[in-house]
Amino acid sequence: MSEHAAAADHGNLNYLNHETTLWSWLSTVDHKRIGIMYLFTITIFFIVGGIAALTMRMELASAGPDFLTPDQYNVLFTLHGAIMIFLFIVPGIPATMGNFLLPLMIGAKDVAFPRLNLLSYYIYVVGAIMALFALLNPIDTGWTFYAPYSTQTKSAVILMTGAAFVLGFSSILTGLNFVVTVHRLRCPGMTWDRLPVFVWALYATAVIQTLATPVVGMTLLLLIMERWLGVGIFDPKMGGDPVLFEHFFWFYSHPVVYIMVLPAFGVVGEIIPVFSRKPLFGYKMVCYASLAIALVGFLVWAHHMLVAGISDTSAIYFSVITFGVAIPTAVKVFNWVSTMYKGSISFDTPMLYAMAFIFLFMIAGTTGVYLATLAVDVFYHDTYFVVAHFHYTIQGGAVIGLIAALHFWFPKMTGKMYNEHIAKIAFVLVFVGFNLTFLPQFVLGMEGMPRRYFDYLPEFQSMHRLSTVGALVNGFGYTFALLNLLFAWIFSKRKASANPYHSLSLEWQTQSPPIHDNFVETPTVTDYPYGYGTPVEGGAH
Amino acid sequence: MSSHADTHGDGHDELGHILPFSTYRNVLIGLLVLTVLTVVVAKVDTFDFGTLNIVIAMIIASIKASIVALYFMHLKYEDKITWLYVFFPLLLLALMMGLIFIDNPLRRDDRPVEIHDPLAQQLEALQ
Amino acid sequence: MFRYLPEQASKIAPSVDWLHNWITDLSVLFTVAICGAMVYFAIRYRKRDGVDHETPRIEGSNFLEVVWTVVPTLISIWVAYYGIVIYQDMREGENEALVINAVGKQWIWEFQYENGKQTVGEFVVPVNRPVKVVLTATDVLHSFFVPAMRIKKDAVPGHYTSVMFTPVKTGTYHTFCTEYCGTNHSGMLAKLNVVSEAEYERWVNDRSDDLAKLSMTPAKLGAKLYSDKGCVACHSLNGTRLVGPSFLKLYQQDGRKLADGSEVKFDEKFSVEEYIRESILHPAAKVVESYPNGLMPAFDGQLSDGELKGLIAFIKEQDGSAPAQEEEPASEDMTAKLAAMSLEELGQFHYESKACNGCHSLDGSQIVGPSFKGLYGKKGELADGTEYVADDAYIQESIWDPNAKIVKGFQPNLMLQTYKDQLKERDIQGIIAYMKTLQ
Amino acid sequence: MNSAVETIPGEPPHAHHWTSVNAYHGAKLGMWLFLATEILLFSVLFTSFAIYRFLYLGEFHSASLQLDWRMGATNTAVLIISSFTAALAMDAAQHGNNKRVRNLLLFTVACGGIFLVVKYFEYSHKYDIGLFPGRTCPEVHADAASGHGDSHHGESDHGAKADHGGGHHQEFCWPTGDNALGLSDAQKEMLVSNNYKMYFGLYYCMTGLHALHVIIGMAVLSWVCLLASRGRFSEKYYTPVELGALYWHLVDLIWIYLFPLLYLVD
Repeated sequence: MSEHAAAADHGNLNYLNHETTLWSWLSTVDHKRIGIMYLFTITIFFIVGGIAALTMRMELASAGPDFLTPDQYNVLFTLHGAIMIFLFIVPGIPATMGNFLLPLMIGAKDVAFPRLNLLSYYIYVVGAIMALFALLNPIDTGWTFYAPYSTQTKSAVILMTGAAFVLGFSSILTGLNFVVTVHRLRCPGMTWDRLPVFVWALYATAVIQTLATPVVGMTLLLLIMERWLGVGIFDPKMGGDPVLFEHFFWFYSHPVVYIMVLPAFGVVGEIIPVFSRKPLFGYKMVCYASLAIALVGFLVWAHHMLVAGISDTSAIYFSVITFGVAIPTAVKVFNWVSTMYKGSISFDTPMLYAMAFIFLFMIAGTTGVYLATLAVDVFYHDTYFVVAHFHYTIQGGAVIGLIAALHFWFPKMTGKMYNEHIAKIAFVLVFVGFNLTFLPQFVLGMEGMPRRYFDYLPEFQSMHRLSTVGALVNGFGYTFALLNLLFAWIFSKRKASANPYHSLSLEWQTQSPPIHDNFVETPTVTDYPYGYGTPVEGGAH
Repeated sequence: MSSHADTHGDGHDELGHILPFSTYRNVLIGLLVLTVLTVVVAKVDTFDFGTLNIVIAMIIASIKASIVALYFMHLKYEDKITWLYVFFPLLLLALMMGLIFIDNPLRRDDRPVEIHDPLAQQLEALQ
Repeated sequence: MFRYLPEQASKIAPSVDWLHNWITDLSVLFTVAICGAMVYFAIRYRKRDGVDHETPRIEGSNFLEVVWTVVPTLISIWVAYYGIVIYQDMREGENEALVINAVGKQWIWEFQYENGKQTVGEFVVPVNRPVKVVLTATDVLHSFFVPAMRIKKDAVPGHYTSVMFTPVKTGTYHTFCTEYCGTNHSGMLAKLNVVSEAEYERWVNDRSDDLAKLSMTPAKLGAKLYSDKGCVACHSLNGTRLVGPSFLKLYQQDGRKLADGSEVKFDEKFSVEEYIRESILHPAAKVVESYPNGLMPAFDGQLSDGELKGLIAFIKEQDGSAPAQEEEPASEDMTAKLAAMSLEELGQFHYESKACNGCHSLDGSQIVGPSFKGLYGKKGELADGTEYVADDAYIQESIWDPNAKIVKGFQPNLMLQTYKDQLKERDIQGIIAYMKTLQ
Repeated sequence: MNSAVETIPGEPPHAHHWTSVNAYHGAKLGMWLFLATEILLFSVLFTSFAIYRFLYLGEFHSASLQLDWRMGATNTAVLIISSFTAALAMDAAQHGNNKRVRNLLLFTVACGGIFLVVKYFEYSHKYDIGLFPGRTCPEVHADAASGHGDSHHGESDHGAKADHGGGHHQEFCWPTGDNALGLSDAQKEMLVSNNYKMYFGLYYCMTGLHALHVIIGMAVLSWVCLLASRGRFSEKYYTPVELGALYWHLVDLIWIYLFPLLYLVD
């Protein structure tokens, strides 16, 4: 237990109410306020992306054109992909919870470069505005912008690729900021093996953000030059190679899925020990697994291209090395479940979401094995099996992780408690809706239905109808959960204590919501943040 | 990856390392000499090594680059983390190039089947 | 796990499915084990009556870490190894394979055989013989996917890729395009017919349609396309207005008033021939006043230059001098041939020659009219809300007098009213028999 | 900005969340990370250049003869000298000599200017003889004007005589609208006859992006030079000079690789 003085309560002066003018929010360099601003902005785009998804599901409910034309459908799935990835889930946990919690968890007053942190928020806002313009003049190339089609189509590709380029900078600067913060701003005693596992996950994510995003930035720039000046690098008529665009695109786009899911691993790694009152099982292995996933994540990108006409040698290499990423993920899951052994488990909403995460990620991980195995991927590539797999990893993983984090740290961020019953009902809706949406899509994939299809053969009809019903339940569940939190923050009168779940982690030792400078005076740390339970002889970590 | 010694403030509390003027001068001379060398190797025909040319040019360029990095940019006196974040991108560059080179050149050389169509001429005329 | 994978129609399919089912069993085992353990721990060690009981500070066990790193690694090696072996088996018998060229272009698959036979949207292969399809594309990325054969490969413009399979079962199999390629990506389907060796030889060497095309003048080719491509369904020859403008005296016009109020003049800068060519390839470009937009499919990329010239020559002929191109008076051998046909063949002949294929599809998808697939005996609702049963009388009435019963969701007076005198009693029976085969 | 950043000449800005020494090392680590992202930005271009040089050795060889290596060599020398003066500027800043820092940085920025001027001459010369990015798509089919460069890599000789119908084989088209840019016949002839594939597409991307980084570097150094002229730096505080110098050295580093790759190799 860090034995610095108990958090002297500053009356009710905290980061939220010590200045309340709009300008104080827009020009703040306080990492907590920037985190909150990110939270509200990305939630707007989560809703926009969700509406696009529901419209598509409505169209797909029955075979044959219903109320959309093929072009409108193509625009919708492009916007759903691009908005959800570039504007919601990539900033997702790192920009909101990461910004808010990283300095608190390592005992610092703020991130390394506070003004750079605000600059990256405003770069994100500029990128978001460009993306909103892309809503008006549609783009129909899919979020992957594959080369020959994206250089030939008449739709406004330059606008959305420009938006993604700008958003990439915001991601790079956030990653850079976090790396320097973790290296230089840890409070006395906070050595690397006393860092919370969420900070390890954020550090691994920041490394990927900083080093992978420039590659897609340049690739999108080349695509814009291709459309504008016709430099011909990806244009087959001029000797270019469209598969080379796929290589550069996936060099970033595979590590980006680890940017999305690693913070969620960190969140689950924080929640399970607190609600099991047990130390995180194999803390060191979980931390090193985060770094291993980040590093191996750079080696495996072309398993998205196993049937794209690449050489057999590279197909075999990428298929084998992809299993190398699956192992650390499996280790993490084993460690989380072992943490619950002999614990004293309470079923608050964050714990429910964390347990749901483990179940959903088991399905996500195991379906990934099908797509990594060469012979089976030849059948499953670009079918609905892939759509279901990546929704299980991104939505079942990162989004459930984000919502779990919002519920777990809600008292710390707002100083209030949300309504537990409504939160649990929303959880059930989300869980049932999500599975009802995407399990039928696994079946569609097995039956061989390709993805991005506006119209399909009648035999796929029943599964699509099920999936549409599930999508509605899922959408309703999310709105229910988010509204519950919003109303609790605005109207709830119940004051939350500084540490309602009796967590040992540093961010819970200061008052909630924390003061502007996070800690009255810089804490010193003597033990790692999972020292729950009474010591047993063989328990040395 | 994580060095336990890398606790807060890691030791040396004064600022950057100060180098004598002579180091800078020697590095400048070295760079100019190497530039001349690389031009000579490329342009004078006696040194034509065929495909080896590009390898030599890259080696010389890498020597120049490392001198600039080590002395002009004081990389020699930086801590381990900075070294790591210099070599990791170079590793990624090598990785990207290497894995694309085991794809593009080794692709299966499929050829379409030769068409022997008795009606070819007439159909061509109609087309 | 339950059987959802398509039928195993290629030699490699059983081994792909064997590995698939092995992975499924392992996945289910691990998921149930881990989630079961989680749920068991959750219930067994739940916080009872609101008070945290004492918990041991177990921080980890190196032995367990080693176990659950080594075990998944071994399983991964095993699965990856078989994945590669089966992948390489797909290329078995490459040197004596039958090679077919396939070109993906926006929204059709074009196949070309060694003897020059070309087909669109359908290709035939002999059973029990390795087939190698060499793929390329002319515009954007496409991907050639035959689920029943468990094969897929992208068609990359500017490069050749190839895919191999050995069909073991005769039949017709779906072929999809699985790499997003634009508006009609979901319509870029093709049919793979696996037939016996003899049947294949007969089909490949049957160049009757090419020969027919050669022996025709452009105008006759145009007339054939006029019915084959379904123009007859919307453009009449005798001036009556159907869905689209009539071809009668179209070529002789000097200008057209357009739907957006503008007027287009035909002169040497923009001749009527260019207008017709553009309206065939991109109908939405110049929609004539008071005619619906968006009904006529764009034939861009579906008609060769020669075919376009033929259609234009055919339309040029409709200057009112020659008698309206009625169905040629049934010459003797024609009626004899029709009489000799079985009812089903007669129905199919009319389906193709009377341009029913222009509006009524066979695979369930809706073009302009209801699909023939599964129509016979179907119960449904009419536009005016009353019920209908598609029995013989209903079909006969709908052919002779289409506007009598309009099905809900379809538009009246689109279908030709002139079938009453072209199709007699026996022809209707033939069409009904043909429909029965389409359940 | 509500974070307390008073600027006393020679004193590091007061930051409430970390000490000035920690701020110095943090800023340098942040800068090195940023240089890592720049290296990765250029790595996409270097990889594209490497793969296409391997595939179209002949075209790249004949195209690189078009470049004037003497201009490239002078540019390299200019950048090396400017890198030297930037390093001296940092050394002067470490000794707190603001005036010397200002002069050296002015010289460095001037060298950057010379580099851009030489670059301008190169670009305009290429423009005159018709080698510029963009598409000219003369109706002339590639076969009639297949490049005279002996492309011994088997891309131009196709197996199938009449391969599958239509524009599938490697038809060369350098399309920027027929005479949108007032192409003279000589320019069109130069473009079509030499099958340069995308050598000049890559050339302009790489040197163009590098020139943009030179401009950014000059802007950064001019701002630092402004601060130095106000005597802002001392032995205890010279971080901006170091960061500006680091960025300039990176720009020089990238040119050290670009020069042999584009100008010399044959």
